[in-house]
Amino acid sequence: MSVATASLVAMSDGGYLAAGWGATIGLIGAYALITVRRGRRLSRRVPEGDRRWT
Amino acid sequence: MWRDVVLVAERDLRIELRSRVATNQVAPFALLVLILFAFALDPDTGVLRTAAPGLYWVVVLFSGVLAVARSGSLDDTDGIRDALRLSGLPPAALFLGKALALAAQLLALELVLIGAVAVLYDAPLAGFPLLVATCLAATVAVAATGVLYSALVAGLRVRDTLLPLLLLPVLAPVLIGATKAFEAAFGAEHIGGWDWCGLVVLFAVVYLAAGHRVYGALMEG
Amino acid sequence: MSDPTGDTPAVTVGGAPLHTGSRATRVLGLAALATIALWALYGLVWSPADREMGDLVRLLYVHVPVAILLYAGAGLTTFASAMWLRRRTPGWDALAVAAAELGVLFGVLTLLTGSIWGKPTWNTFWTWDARLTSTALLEVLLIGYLAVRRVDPSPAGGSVRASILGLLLFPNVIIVHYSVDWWRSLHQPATVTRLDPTIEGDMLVALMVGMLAGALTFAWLLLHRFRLAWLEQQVERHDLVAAVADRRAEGDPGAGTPASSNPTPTEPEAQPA
Amino acid sequence: MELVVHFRAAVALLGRFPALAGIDLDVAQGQIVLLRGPNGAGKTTLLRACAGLVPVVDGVAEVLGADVRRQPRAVRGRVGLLGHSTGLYDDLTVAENVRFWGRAARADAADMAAALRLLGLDGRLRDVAVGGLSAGQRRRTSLACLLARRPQLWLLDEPHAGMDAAARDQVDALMHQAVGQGATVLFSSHELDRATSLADRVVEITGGVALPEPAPAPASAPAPAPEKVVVDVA
Repeated sequence: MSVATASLVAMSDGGYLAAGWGATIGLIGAYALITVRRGRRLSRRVPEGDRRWT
Repeated sequence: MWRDVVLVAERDLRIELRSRVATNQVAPFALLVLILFAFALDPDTGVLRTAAPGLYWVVVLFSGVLAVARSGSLDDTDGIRDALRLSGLPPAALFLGKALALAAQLLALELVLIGAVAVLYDAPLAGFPLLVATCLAATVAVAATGVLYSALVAGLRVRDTLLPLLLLPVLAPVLIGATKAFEAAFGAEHIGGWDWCGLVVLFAVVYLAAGHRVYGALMEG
Repeated sequence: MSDPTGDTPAVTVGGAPLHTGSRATRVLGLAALATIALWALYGLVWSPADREMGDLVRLLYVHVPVAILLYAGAGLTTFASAMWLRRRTPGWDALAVAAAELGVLFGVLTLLTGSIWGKPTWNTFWTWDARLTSTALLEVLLIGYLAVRRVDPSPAGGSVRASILGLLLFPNVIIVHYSVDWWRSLHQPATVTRLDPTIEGDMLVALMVGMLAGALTFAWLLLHRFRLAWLEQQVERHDLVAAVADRRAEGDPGAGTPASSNPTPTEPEAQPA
Repeated sequence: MELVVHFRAAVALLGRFPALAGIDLDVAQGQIVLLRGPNGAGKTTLLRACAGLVPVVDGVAEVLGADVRRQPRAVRGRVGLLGHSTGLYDDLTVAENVRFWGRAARADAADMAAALRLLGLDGRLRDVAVGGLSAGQRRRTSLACLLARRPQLWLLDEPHAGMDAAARDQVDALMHQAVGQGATVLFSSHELDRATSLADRVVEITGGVALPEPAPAPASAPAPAPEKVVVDVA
């Protein structure tokens, strides 16, 4: 990834590229984090038989 | 079936005749917005005249949402919801009847607003067949969509704020189509006005069919 | 909802984990991460700049997959809503809400990347480009759908109201999309730079890898979000069972053992002949 | 003798609250059954569940031979409900309300006129907008709408509430008349003395369940039902 970051800086319009890629990966990451954490919290309230995945 | 449609439409119109919400509240509101547009857009530059078709349909849509909300609120008390479900009225008849009554009110509103736009904005009314056809199609489209979506938010405490949020984006194609058709009718643009009118007709047909089909399930849910 | 002090501190005897992950999501997640790395390398390093758009073409490797996933989310919501209306099983409802939420996420990303691309290209963040405009409307439709779900008082597992709204979602998207397209095409001849440069060679690979990375990420998120919705339904189901027991105990405080099912011997009056 | 209402361990939700928590109830045709219990016991929900208006999520719920749990629409048109909220249009007159609900249910014009007359609504009140009526007069109007439809199962939620003495007697007479024509009546009331003497059977409801009925109930179900019901289902 650092290769990518380095080449971003060198490019024309690097700021736009960084913003676009950064926002996408950042937002998806944040959403994933929130979802997984909500799942962890909620799992404790559900008996095992109702969590059908392993 | 048609007997029930008429029964329902007659009921809604009779209530409107008694309560005069459309005539005493919705129509004055619509006229008010027409005047406010003049404040927002400098009336001396001719912008109002050029933009008249679009402004007209925006006003119809916004005041239409008020009429839709009123139409929905007639049936949105616990007792009446229960009674309607028990009444044995076919849901499709209820949907069509309410849409018919709403369409009649919207049509009257549009007529008043056409006059107002001609006078206030000096809009060059022309191309009457296209004008009338567009009005009819857009009215049916807004009425059908409105009755369907007001049933979707019925019984929710926040229905009054939710209804415009749901309804207006859905009606965007009607706004586009009717505006373009009006521009064509007025001779402002050399574009296929009847094509745009066709789009609105298509929209109306789709929503009439959808409402007809799902209204029953919606009343139960 | 956020309070973890559940009445049943779940017992963990191996088996089911205390989260929404599983072997499937772990494999999927690793694959997604690997593809994302590959995507960044192809998109930002290995592929050449476009002859006309320059390096800005690299934004398209994000924008296009993300936009496709927005439509996928909306389409999946409609499909799941239709299936719920047929089958009335809570799983379809969980799928509908998961897909709609992902649709909103990818919609935001579509709009963001679109306007970031638009700034250097058209020198403005927002332009009344047909796709940008219809995407914005689609986003509002999805937000409206989630807003209704939030205030819907129906018990978990799905409601007619939410499903019909979901059912209408994709048809609305199509109608809005084509009418906006038609609307803009009147004014905007195809000579203006649009979002479709000729893409070939390594650029095509970058886009394809982007699609794959997006699809894998979408699937991973969908699985987790679906399970979260499922957990919410289970919590509510258990709350309901407890509430029924409470309610019965309220009836006869003396012999209020909810487990032993109703011992009320209603008289067998008037047997059918 | 046919069971008009057959509930077994029925659970019904009011929003997300189990207003009925596994109730058992059997009602034979031609009975007048009083539902008695404290406020919030589930009487109203039980009446609405019998009309298929509340989702029954568990157990058995059959009304007039139809499964209201899976097909709540099957009993519509055959049951009549008088609820707390009257289900009338305030801007329409008494006669217009009765006409609308009557015609919606395909009632005869004669039946609608008779209903208005029976409830004393054919005089001055006839053309008064419902919004201007007292609570008791509204309930009489609702009752007239119901009467005009001749339902097979009457579900009356506190039919005596807000009425004067004469109107209460009128309500009682209507119930007897309905049963005489082969219908069945389920009702709740706070006028316990009046209601208990009116009813063939009293069902005690608390916490969303029905308590077992005492065996030596004065007018216990199985025996008197046949002799009471004049089988002239029209």
